[in-house]
Amino acid sequence: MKIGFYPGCSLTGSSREYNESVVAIAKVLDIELTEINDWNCCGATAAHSMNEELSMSLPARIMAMAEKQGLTEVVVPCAACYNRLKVTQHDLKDETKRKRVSEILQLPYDGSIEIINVLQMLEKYGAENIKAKVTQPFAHKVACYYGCLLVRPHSILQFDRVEDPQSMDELIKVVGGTTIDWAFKTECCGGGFSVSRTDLVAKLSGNILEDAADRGAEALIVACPMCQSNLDMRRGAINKVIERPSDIPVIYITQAIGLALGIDAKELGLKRHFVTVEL
Amino acid sequence: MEKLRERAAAILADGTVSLVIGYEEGTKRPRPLFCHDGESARKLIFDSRCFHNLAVYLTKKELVGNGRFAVTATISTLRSIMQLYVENQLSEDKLLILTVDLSGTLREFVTFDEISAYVEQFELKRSEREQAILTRIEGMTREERWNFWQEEMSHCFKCYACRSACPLCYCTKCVVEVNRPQWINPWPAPVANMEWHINRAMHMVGRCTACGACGDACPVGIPIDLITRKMMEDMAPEFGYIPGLPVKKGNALSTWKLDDREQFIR
Amino acid sequence: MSKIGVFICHCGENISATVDVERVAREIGGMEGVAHAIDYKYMCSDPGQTFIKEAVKKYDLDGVVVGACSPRMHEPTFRRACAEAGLNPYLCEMANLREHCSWVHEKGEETTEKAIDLVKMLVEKVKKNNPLESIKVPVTKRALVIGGGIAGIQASLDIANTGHKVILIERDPSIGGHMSQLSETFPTLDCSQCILTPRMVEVAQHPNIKLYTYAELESLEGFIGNFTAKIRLKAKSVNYSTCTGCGACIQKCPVKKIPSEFNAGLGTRTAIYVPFPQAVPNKPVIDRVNCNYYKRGACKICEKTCQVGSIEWDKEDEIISEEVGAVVLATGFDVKGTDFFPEYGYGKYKDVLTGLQFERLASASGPTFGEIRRPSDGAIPKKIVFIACAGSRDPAKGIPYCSKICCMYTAKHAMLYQHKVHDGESTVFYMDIRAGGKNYEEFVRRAIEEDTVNYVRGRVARVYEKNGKLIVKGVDTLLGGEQVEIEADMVVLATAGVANCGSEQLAQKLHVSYDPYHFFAEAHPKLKPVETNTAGIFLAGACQAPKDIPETVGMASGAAVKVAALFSNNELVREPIIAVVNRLAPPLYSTCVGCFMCETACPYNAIEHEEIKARDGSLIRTIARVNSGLCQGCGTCVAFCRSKSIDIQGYTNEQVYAEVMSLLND
Amino acid sequence: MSSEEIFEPKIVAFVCNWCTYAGADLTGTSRLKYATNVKIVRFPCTGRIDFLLLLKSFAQGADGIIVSGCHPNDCHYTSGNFHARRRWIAFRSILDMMGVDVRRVQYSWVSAAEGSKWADLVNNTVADIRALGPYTDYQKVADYLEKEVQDGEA
Amino acid sequence: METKYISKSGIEQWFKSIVDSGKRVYAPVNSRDQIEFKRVKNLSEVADEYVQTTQSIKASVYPKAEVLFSYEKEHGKVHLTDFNPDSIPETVLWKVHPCDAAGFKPLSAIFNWDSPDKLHNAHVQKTSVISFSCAMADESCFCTSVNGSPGNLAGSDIQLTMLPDGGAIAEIVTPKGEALVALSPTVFEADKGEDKTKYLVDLPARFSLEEVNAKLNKAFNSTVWKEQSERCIGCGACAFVCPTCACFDIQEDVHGSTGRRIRCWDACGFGLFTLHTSGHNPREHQSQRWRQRLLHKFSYMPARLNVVGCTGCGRCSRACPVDMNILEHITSIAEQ
Repeated sequence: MKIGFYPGCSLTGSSREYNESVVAIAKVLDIELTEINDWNCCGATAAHSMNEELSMSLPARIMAMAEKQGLTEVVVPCAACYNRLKVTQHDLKDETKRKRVSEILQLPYDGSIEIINVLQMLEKYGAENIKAKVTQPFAHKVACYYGCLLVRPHSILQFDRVEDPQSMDELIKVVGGTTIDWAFKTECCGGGFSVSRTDLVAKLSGNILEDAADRGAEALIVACPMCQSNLDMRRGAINKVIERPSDIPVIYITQAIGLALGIDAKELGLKRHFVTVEL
Repeated sequence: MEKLRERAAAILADGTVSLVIGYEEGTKRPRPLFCHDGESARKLIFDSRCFHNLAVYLTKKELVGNGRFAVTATISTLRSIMQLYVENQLSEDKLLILTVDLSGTLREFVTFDEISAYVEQFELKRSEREQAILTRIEGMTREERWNFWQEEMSHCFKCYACRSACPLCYCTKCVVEVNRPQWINPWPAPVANMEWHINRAMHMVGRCTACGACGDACPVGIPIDLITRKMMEDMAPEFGYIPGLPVKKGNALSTWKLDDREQFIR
Repeated sequence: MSKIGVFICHCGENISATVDVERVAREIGGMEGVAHAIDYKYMCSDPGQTFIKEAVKKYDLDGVVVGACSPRMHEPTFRRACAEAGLNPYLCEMANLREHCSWVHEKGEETTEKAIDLVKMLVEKVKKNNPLESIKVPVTKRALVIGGGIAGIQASLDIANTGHKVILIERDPSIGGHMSQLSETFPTLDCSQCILTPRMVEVAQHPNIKLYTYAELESLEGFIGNFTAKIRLKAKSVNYSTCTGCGACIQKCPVKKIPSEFNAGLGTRTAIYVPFPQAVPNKPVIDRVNCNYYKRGACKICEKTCQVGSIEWDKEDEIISEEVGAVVLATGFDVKGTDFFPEYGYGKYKDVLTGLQFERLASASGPTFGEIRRPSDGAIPKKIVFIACAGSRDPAKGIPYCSKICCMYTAKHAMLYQHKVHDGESTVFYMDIRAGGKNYEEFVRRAIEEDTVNYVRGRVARVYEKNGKLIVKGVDTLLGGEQVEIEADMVVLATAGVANCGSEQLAQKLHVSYDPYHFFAEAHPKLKPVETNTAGIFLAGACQAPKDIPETVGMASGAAVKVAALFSNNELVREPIIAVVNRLAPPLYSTCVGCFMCETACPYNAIEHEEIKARDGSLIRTIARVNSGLCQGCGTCVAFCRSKSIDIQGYTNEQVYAEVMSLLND
Repeated sequence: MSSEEIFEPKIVAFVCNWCTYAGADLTGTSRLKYATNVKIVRFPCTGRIDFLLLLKSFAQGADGIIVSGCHPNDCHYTSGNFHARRRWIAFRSILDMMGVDVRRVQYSWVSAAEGSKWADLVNNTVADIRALGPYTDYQKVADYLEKEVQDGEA
Repeated sequence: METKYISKSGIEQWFKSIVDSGKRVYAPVNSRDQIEFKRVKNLSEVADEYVQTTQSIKASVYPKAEVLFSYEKEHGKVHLTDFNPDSIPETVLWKVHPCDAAGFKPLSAIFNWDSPDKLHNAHVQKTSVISFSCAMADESCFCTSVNGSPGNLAGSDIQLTMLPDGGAIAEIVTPKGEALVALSPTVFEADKGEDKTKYLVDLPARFSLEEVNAKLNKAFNSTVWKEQSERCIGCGACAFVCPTCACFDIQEDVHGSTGRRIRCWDACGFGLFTLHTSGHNPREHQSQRWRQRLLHKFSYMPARLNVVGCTGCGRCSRACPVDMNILEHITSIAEQ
């Protein structure tokens, strides 16, 4: 399996472990990742609230570069980047907008590239194929947490059941884990306020953590750097506002799968988390 | 080929069929042959040079009569036969198909399902000639295309070889022969010629199997087959039909989808 | 040469104010084939029509063009006038000089010239017009009513009472429909079954009504006044002519845990069953999917129990054919299940119910005999939350329309709950309260004010279970958007009313159109609410859109009157604007080559196969023929026919060609 | 620019009886004004409109054409407009291949309730065709016969 | 008749003088991979090496479509404008093959068999033919079997036979030819006594017209027509490329109150050609139409118009989509 790869800024900064684990499992699964040349920031969280043309041009440039490179399918692990690229693709179906953006970029853009997230990539790779490579089943009871950006807006992303997504749960089951049925799968972690209103983050993330812990989850599984950092890095603050402080770790789906594939915890970046991972 | 001759002679001899339509050597290239007996079946050939779409004869009652007949069919011919079948022009009990597959083996088909299953294996691709001219046309501005076709159309003298060679032009009275009203002027002139060819392309929507017989037949070398070819390529994905593998009921223009394209509609 | 008469109307000053009508008449008078051209103040008036009639006779006209208002306005008027003067009415055409010219342009040269062009166009058309005869078709005075809910019951009774025969088919084992499931009805709170069951019995006993339960429409062919319905009588496995309905078999049936459809899944039933005690007919059927004998080949306990030997194991579905002249569609609606709502638990929480399930809980004939108890543990819920607009008015859910009845029944539910659980606490989350109807608003006020139901204006984002409670997270928009969290014992969703399953396929069988939500489409939203676009097929009740009982009954009676009006004619007269396939002398017979692509293009199944045979009976050719009863005259086939073998009367190729050519001639 | 210099395009409109014709009636009853260039030919349904009529219109000297009928799902005959829509998709593709100026055919859905849309459609189309100028390309060759006889372009 | 020599440069000069005289000059031109007669201004446009043009030069004297007259109707009266012979410009056909030039006679014979055809005759009168004898032929050519030859002078006003030095033998056949010579008299030098036949392609006769004629006279009810025509698809390609086929149709071109009556090419191979309004068709089957084509050329025309209706140009065989080879078919009849 060959596929284009757009890491985005988070994966080269605060969420290096996400990048490391994606790369590590790709290696074991024989997925050839081709990074987009000279990629740029997708503009997420800020651009689209400030300047529409900018918010479309940034992701469009990424996709135009990928087109230029001859890629047809690109995996975008970061949920925010994934969301921005997909939304831009949708917006640029409008011919006027597409023309304008091509003009700004001075690059041809035809919007033909398929943008997928990590879960979709693994689904495409095939549950059976993953199962075949599992060496140490991930025998844990976990809570799969999807957050907002991966599934919303459903009309554009068309990914999974919007209120009760299942794809991550399925993957965990494939590698030997069990998942809890809980109510906070797509509740907001407070992502947008992660710098400005840390108190809100603590409260919102706290609700999520508390419900997962109450239902016996050993860990939270995520596929979004924003969620991961809120639930992990802000744990101190979170534990101050919730009734029963919790020390359950927050790990990426790629890390969980990596463990099942027998990849070393360090190689998966599991040592980089704030909340110690002992799984 | 020998097998084909033997088989043709045999089915003629035992009365399975009263006629085998095939190919024989012609002046320069192979040409259609009508075998009524084992004697003439010896002249039969079948190779890659056989380009005529013999399906054109299958709807001519004066030729095929009321009995059963056989035809040696190329892939193009088979595609046309499938379309004719969907259009209620052929029936299985009257027709026997002989063909030689890529490995040189003689194949026989009786049912349309068999033909369909066989045709399915062959992809329809642009030939080099088609590719070259279409690339040229596709690279033109609209004005250039207009001038290109006007020049081409000025050569058309309405001999209707395109119509006569097309297996799907089987109407007993063609629209150009309708004179109340006289939709298309019967004399050759660029606009009347173009109207005829646009009309022909419209009548081929969802039906043309891109066999190229019309283009081959044109004595003045107008690439008319590319009009239908291009239309077919544009429309096939849009309306989801595969030339030569028609759906059993309806065609591209007699059916519709709720979400058909309509950006051009204000 | 033609002798056309042209009559230009001033329409008072409506036309003459901007169009030089004298000039129009003068110039048209000079046209080839125009024998007479005049202008007059009011062509549609009595003297105006007299001018036309006299001219037809005096000049022996063979065509008339009236340049006046829109043909949609006065075409029938002038055609009638022509007919009275002895000219075939279809040789009269109108040029639209008012709506399409004088009213939309300023006074001036161009406006007059356009008027001249428009009249010229119709003169050229009328030269090509042919005299046509109206089409007469006989009427079979028997109606088919599909669906035995309150709509079908009412329509059947009304038609039957006008003295016409009715065939009523119902796909379930009993008629009654949703209304039989309801507890009490708003706004009077009278018992639903008490008012419905007498009508059900009346249907069963009416001499003019033939009732087929456990039956579905297989196909409908034909056209208004002349339909042939094929009806599938599903095998009941019980011989109704001998069965006494004693019920012994039901009591002995060992398969007892089948969720009861009548109780919306809250109760159970047996494999041989009568849906509910008041069913009509009150005789059982065997549910072959769940019956031990059909599943495993052994059991037959019911057979042993049956004193009269009514069990018929090998009975097969039977297809019968009925000739009918009209059809009333009364197939009703369905409600979305709780599994439609992922945010409300995807149907996995037992105590999240639909409104219909709550009806069963509140019904004295229901699984709890009218006591409100939780399905999970049988406890009486102390806190209950009703969520209105569950799915409705939510484009994201694909249901942007209002289901119309939920506001009222939710108020009723809350009221019933308060009446039954005195210490209970009920909350209704709503978007708007739509209580348009006689005594409806008063009813809702009563729920809020007298029965102290807590109405919260806001949506519920999520319901989830925690520690045996249902956590309802919503918002109160009237309190400044404050978030509300309620720990409830039971949640009732007023789920959206949707088209009944199979309605799309049924519509296709009947060739009636349907809206994007698969509700059947009425012919006109205002003026033809019970007609469909297919003549002779009428609508009653919630199969057209969600509606409440009085509306449904009203509509059913409306449909019944339409049927009765149709049946008051011995034959029908239709405009002859239909397609025809040309026929020629032998050896051509027709230019039609029988490709039958028109057959697939026709929206009305009006294309038939006609075999042309020689004298010895041998088949020469098969060509298309238009069934003049089915053809509605759209002309799609005409534009589609490659050899121009099919043409449409009134808009023939020659006519439209002449129009276009004349318009563009200088 | 003096009034003589303004090009007045000849435009013919093919409309269905139930939606656009009625819509244009409503334009009239609403007394909305529009250009006189457009003349309406009435058809029972857009499904009835033969593509040859469009070709003949150009050959006969039309500079532009309007084709209009009921919105999707509104067709009086259930599906005539859907058939028409497909026909126009194919027709446009063929015309474009032949180098015919497809901008000169304006397709539209105008319902019986859209009187003002009809006025706008006419005015916009007239403006568009006016900007494109007379369709001399087509008209020139349409009268080829004269030319052939004169020049003997055999 | 006079024979002269004209040099290469002489040809160029003469050609220029013809163009400069204002006459329209038509010559074979290589365009779109085909050789076709087109109006030319310069000698360089004229095609060189080729056996045959796709179409014959017939259209110069029998246009594909021609207005017989036009009219205008007004208040019940008709104003008629008849065909004006003066509207036809002087035309010179350059580099016509002898088989095309020979076609003028049968064509004129048909158009004038009962009453003179004003239009055709006007065209013929205004047209001068400069033929080039043939140095090349292919397997479809058979002029020598139908009273023709590569150096046949019938129908030509002047014939040139090209010589290796680029000059040509010029045979001035008619007064029209002399008039063309007069445009540039000095370039015509005295005949050098070259033997013309040396420069003609050798094309042995393939059948005897007399034999064919005799066979055809008895062949009306023969099965040969059906056998030969089975593969014929009934198009008009053969007729339209033929230098002598003269089937036409009369059509009306009406625009409101004005109209034109038009004569345009038609073909006896079309089923519609003989279809009656009643639906009856005297030539219902393709075999009958094929028979008509051959009998007309080889039997009816010789008998009635005293001219063979075929010049052996071979165009119909080349143009036929299904290889209906006229030479093959005629030979086989002759050999029967």
